Amino acid sequence: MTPNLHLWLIPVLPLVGAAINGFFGRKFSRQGVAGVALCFSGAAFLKVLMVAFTFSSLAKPHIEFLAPWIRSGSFQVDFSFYLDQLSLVMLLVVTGVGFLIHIYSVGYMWEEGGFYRFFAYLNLFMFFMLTLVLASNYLLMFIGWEGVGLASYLLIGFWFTKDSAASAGKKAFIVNRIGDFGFLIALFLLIKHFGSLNFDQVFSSISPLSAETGGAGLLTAIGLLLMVGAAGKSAQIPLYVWLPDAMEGPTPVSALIHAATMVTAGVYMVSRSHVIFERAPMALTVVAIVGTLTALFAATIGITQTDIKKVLAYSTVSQLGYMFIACGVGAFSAAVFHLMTHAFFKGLLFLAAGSVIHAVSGEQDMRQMGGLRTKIPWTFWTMTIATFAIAGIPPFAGFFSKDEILWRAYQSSWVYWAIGLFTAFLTSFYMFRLWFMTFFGTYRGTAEDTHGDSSHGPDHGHGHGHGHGGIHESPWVMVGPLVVLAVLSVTGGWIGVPGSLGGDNRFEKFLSPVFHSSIAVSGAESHGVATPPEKETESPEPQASHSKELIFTGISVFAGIFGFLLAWQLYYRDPQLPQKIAASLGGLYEAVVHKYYIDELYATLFVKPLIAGSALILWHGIDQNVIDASLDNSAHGANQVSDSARHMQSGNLRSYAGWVAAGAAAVIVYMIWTGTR
Amino acid sequence: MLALFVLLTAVAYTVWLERKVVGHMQNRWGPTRVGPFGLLQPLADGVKFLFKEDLTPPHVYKPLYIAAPMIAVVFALTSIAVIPIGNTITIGSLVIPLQITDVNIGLLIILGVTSLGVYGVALAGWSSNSKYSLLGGLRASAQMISYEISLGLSLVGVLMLTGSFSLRDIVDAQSGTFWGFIPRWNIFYGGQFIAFFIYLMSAYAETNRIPFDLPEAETELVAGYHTEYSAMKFAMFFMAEYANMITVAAVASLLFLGGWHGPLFGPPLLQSLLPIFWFVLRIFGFLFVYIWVRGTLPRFRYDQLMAFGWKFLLPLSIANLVVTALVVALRA
Amino acid sequence: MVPIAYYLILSGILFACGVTGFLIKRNIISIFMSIELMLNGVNLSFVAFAAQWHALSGQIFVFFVMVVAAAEAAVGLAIIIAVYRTRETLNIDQVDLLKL
Amino acid sequence: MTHLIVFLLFGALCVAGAVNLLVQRHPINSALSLVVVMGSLAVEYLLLGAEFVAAVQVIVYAGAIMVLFVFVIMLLNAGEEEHTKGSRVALLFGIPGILVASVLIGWVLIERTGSHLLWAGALPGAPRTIGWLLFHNFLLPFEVTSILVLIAIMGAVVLASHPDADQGKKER
Repeated sequence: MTPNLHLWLIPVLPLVGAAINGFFGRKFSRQGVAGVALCFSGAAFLKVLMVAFTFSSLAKPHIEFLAPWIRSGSFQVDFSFYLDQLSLVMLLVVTGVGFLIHIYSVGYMWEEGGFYRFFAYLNLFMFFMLTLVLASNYLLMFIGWEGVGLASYLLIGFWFTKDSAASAGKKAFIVNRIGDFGFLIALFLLIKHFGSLNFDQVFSSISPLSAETGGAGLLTAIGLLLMVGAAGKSAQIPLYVWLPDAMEGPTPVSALIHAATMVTAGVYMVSRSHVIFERAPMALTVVAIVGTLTALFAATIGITQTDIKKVLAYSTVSQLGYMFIACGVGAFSAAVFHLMTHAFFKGLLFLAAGSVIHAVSGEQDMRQMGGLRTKIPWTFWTMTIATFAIAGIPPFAGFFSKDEILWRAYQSSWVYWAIGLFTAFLTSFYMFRLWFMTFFGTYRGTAEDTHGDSSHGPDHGHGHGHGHGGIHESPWVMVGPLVVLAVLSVTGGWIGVPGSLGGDNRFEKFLSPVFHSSIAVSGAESHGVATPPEKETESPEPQASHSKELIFTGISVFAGIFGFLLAWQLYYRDPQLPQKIAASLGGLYEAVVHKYYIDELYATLFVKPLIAGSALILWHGIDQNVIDASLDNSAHGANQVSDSARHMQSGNLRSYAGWVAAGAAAVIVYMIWTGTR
Repeated sequence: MLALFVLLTAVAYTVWLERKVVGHMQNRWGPTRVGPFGLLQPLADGVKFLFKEDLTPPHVYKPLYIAAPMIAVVFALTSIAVIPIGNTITIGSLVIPLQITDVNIGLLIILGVTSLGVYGVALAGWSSNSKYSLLGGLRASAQMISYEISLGLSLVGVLMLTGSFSLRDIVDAQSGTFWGFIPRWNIFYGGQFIAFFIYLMSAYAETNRIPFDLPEAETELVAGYHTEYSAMKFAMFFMAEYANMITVAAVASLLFLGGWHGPLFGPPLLQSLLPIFWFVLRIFGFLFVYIWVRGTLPRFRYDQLMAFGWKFLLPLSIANLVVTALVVALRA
Repeated sequence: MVPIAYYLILSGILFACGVTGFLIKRNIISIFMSIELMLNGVNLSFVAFAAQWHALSGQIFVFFVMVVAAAEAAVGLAIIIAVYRTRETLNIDQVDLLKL
Repeated sequence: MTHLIVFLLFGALCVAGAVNLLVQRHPINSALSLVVVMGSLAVEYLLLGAEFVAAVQVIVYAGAIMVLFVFVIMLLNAGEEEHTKGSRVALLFGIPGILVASVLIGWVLIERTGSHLLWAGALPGAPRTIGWLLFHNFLLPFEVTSILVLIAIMGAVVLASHPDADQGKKER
């Protein structure tokens, strides 16, 4: 019997913190609240570390049963936790980054109202996220899934007094609903056809199945539906619209939820159910295409954004697109790898951006920044590292994972590779654009402009807190996490050095059992778009692939550098040039600035008709004319009937007697009529 | 028919007896003129009643006014029917049962009939549309209902001792003696003298006799329920009252005083006639007590009457019932 | 010997008379007496059935009915007296305060 | 034969009394006709052999309850009942309803019980056996009924007890 690790502690600890802060935090001092939050999230992190140390000695997957939940006939769902390499990686990322961001938030949110509320939500999010990661069945996973949605809703709408924040929260929630809908249907299909939701049972019952080439098969349907859910949670086309708006939330939230952890839940889910996808090539293709499009699309939008957080948001979307490409081409390990590194550097980016915003007192518009390099050196350097990382410049973390993905993509189809490459170039371009605009040149903003321009500047509400002094470096509680994350974003990639660069890709090997197990069962299948990556790595002639891989690596690096140069040219050498180009591009530029009018499109396509229809049919039609009307009429009818019937009560004893006699006669007639037949 | 005749004469001579005794008690002679010791007085009274003018006052409710006395007298006389005045007489070969009918619930019939007797009084009081009569009728009905309860309960004790409703059986159960000299009467037996006392009181009330003659209290309501009656109708009420007295006396002597049992001697004919003699003797003794009480006691007030009936007699009779039941149960 | 049906029909007639009296009488006391009449009809049928099935329990029920009737008469007449005291009438048609 | 004759005689008396109860407009006449009904019913009971029932019928019903009625009638001095326009409901629904009901009941009774003959004194309800039954098989109902009567007495006293109606209280 494998030892009991008490995995349940990992999610429950943050929950306890959340409960304490949520219920009693109002009474605590800020130190108290921060202490509680940090204690519990840190405790969760330590617990995960302990688990990680004992991990090698575990039989994998290691399933811990906590309590029975649903038992109906053969169908049963338990509160049980599923620990394998994949979930371990996720655990480390979530708790680690989450802990760091907790620390950061203490400094960032110090001046805010609702301090305890913020940390209660944050811990709550940790709880749900960990539940999601540790779940041993789809239902428990779904609980976590919904829970993180709830937490993100709460945190996006943290400054609920602000319309934009509140509506952004609602938007995120509703858009997620759409995805969850698909997810739910997928679950129902699973229940219907495999009679279970536990990963091991489902997978073991799926493994024997052969891949479906057709698009209409059961697994394909399930895969597509799961993909819908993933798209909703991970902000893929067409459901990505909520993520940029989610930047209304406090920056740490953006870092934690909307960059590092929650949005990657979709990737986690897809790669967790890789067994299904590998047997649904059609679904995989869809995943890949969606990922590609999203990556490109978001990147192009990212170029034109001027709000620092929006830029990061779109870059997040496009990075997620990368991960989905990886999933789509069956390189799940690569996806998870990029997920991890992305968690590092994107979290770092956001935190650094937050630090910048902090420094310039709530300003978010990059055009109001510039020349901050010297003012806030720590932030600058960490931000630099992060930028290089995301731009895919070796030897930073992003390079390895992105390169891995591109290589896999090429192996599956050169189209993916080309678009991915172009996206990589765009990414580095807009990241360096941001970098240059923020830190170089001359300062274009007014230091005392604490309120910024309330049109942009979602942190406006908390801007009040920063009325002191001019531009200033953030306190150490904020800088510390930056440094740690910077280190991680430098070194994070080294655990996955591909063979071509003389590494042996330890990360992939570490993860391989997860993604291998299924292949071992269904190793025979060789057709379909999704050629399992492991087969490639174990292909007979590694040298050729290695040399080829090297070339591609070079190309991608060059793309990154090219982006850097372009940005340098446009935003450092000659800052006037962009306007010219924009003017020359004209309508296209406009479209891009306005995010291709996607929001407006959705508004006209779905939102307005929906509201109108609800108002017309549901509200006036059904609610007023049917439900209310039925109630009113029934009450009215009762009133009428009793009004006429009350004359029976004439107070005249003999008329009562008459009624009684008539009734008795009726009863007797009935009895005799029934009795004589 | 014979029994009816005997009863009527008995009634008449009860009246005579009463007048005589009361007269002597009040240092008067009573009736003396008609016949020796006025023995023919009842006859004269009867004739007088027959020939008097029967006047019906106006404003009376005719049908009931006429029906009331008849109801009274009929019920009074029918109750005699089930009373045995002795065992069968055997003269030579022919056997004469000295009882009109012997139903084995004779006592119940007597009670029922006497309870019906109330109607006569009540209706008379009501129908003859005068305040005296109405008050008399009300009092009569209320008082009779009230005392009927304790009357019946006082009898139940005896019934339990001799588990039968048949008067004959009850009487036969009282033959013989205790220790040779005390007659084995119910009154001496199982503490039934309490029951006898209760019975006596209730009987006085039932028959509207002093000290309970509230319904016909001459001094308050002129003559109570028969104020408005005259001649034969009045005579009927009179007869009904005395017939009731005789019935009550007979029941008392049957139930408590050992019926017709007594020393038998002489020739067989005498022996067969002696029980009747003993029985009639007891009845007249009882009637004498009636008259005696009338001569001595004053009248109750109405509320006293009711209080006496409900708060003293009824609990007492119930207690007696319980004790007797215990005695029977222990003896069984 | 009499067919039991005769007794039952007699009891039915009595009962019907009682109900009719209840319906057409206006004097509270008369209505009350009609109720008693109904009870009597029922009693007769009880006794008749008891005789038919040779089960004395029928007669026992008659006793219960009588006792209940007695109690009912006591209470009911007391109520009538109270009503008369307050309303000064025995006409049921004039005692109809309890209405809407 | 005599049995039948007696039955018919007193049955006719019964029905006459009942009808008289209906037609008489003075309560006291109704009461007396009811007494007649009860008396003849007692005779019917005797015919059926239920002597004890008959006796109790006479004593309790005719001798106590009806006296009570008469007493109340006298006490309240109830006069002729005036003809107020009663409820149409009673006449429209009640009478036809009860007629239908009674006809149906009679029909069913004849139909069901058939011509089961009853002899005079068919079931001798001797007081002894009845008492035995009453105190063995029907003990609980007996006690419950006694409690009911107790409550009824108290209720009557409470209801009728009024300074100006002492007799009402003294009844029963």
